[in-house]
Amino acid sequence: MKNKIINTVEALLLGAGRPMKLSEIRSILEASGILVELSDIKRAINDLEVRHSGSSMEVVEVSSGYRLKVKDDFSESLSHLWSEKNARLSKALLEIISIIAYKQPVTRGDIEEIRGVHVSTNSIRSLLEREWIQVSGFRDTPGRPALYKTTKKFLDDLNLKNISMLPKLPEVIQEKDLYSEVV
Amino acid sequence: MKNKIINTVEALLLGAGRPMKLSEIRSILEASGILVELSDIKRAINDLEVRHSGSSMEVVEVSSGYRLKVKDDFSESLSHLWSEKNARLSKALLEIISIIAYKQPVTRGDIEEIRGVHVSTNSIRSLLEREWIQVSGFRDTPGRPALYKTTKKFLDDLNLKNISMLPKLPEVIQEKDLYSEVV
Amino acid sequence: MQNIAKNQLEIPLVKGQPFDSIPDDLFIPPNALELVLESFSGPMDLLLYLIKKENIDILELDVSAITDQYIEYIELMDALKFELAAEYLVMAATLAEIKSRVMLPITEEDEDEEDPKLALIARLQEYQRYKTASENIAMLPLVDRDFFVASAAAPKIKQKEPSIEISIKDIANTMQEILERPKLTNSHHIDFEELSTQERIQILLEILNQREIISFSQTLRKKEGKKGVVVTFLASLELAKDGYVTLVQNKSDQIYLRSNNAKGAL
Repeated sequence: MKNKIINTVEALLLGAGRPMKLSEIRSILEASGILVELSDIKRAINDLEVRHSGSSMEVVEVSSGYRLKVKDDFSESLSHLWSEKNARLSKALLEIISIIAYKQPVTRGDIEEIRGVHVSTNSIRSLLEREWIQVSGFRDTPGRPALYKTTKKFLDDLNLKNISMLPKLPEVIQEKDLYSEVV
Repeated sequence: MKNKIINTVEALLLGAGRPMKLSEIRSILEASGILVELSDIKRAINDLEVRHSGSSMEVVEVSSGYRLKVKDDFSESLSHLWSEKNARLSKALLEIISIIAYKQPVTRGDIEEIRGVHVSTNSIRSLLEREWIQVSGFRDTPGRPALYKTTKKFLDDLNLKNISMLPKLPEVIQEKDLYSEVV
Repeated sequence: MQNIAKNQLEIPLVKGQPFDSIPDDLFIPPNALELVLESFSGPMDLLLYLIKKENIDILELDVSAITDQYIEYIELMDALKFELAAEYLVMAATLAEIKSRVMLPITEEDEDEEDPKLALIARLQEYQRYKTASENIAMLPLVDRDFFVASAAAPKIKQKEPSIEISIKDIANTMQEILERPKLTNSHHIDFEELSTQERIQILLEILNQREIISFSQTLRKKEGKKGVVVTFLASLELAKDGYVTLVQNKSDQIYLRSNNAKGAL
């Protein structure tokens, strides 16, 4: 029985290919006729960790739940498989997502004010497409501009559990300039 | 060393989301600095079968190579995973499959260029998983990116006899085709 | 005055020449230059780069020196036909304004206003925080680049095969829509073939020969659009730099060109 739970949890994580919450796993197990507590699932996940200690995969907890990932030791081999300028983020896109992450919710105008340059529709589309940001509402000013905030997927994709795990936003620098090198 | 080969093969199968030929696995291992014979890889796959005899997954051989799949025992649980999911294709996925259908064979980079936004590995995996697309070869450019084309199953699901039966795109638009524009 | 101007223009001015040589203060090897210019994410980024290059603190910003360097860079970007966002010119105007203020005696009226230099420093500091944060975020592991998700094929599900609604129409309509989409990633390269800065300098000088002051917008020709604005602006900066005109900006945001030579010449 115990092994069945572990294997079913493993099967779900492998089949889903995305993070799953304990509660979501429980309700699927329930629908398959396996009645368990959340703590049983947590234990099954711990057992999976042990099972895979010598294999190429590992269980990690991220913002949207638990998922199976390939251990970092094998990233290099996999990057050969998914060659091509993989997931390269432009400097502009990184600045935009950072402003959204630390100041959310923000409008496009807010971002433009900080960066001093126009934020292209394509940049916003690109972040929406990645499901890194979503519209959280509209500001009650003329034009009712959309307010953007980051999503759980953004944190998942950076392998983070919650937004507070992002590096701290630097304070205003009064001392010697810490601006890092271009290129 | 032997365990490293087994784990790297496992990692590739877990990360690829599609069947892989022994020769492809070998060339990726080679690129990662692991020189092996095809027979070593075949042996690693046998070892993987043993490793997973008690787990929820298994290695299967299909016409286009070897792949890791969830054992049939868990199909019921997995069906609950899908039924929760929307049966409708996301807009991004629809765009990607449309581009592949009209422009095949294409690399992920080609699709990104036409759409102007990032194409996630997950989207490609999901179409491979659905067996609507398959790898038809590799482009002879740095990184040797995979070329994707649609499958017979895709035609069946669309009720088409062959791909040339897709409606023609208007001429004017063909001219605006982004392929012709070299950036 | 016109003669002086014409003589000046006939002399092969460094600024008037297309930038076939690299300004002295650029330490970047020429082949890396394009890469560097392309890597600026905006005028703030360029400005921070220049400040860093001088190895000075933002708080000790020397506007005069930075303004000249900044203008050299945007002229260089322009000459290399980089997409020159309008904001780069706005920043040039801001810098020019601050520079001109530094040279003017402070009146009581000015004291009430917000000091544009302090405002710029505050903006730079704020921008730098997010820029640094974005560099930190760039260092985090990223899915599909630094790590990969593990998945396995699902077993065939007999009775509950998920039916996916898809039709030929969907495919055709989607493709058409994608192709009709404006190519937003394509940058607008500003083409200067028909509009030369050199020529525009002459036109501006001629205008200023007739009248002492003119608003920037009045010097523009509608049909030339954005390109015209850029060329005229560069020409104005050129003239300001060589001391022929003073750029004045009042509270209405309108920039004025005032001839420096008019009075002396008459």
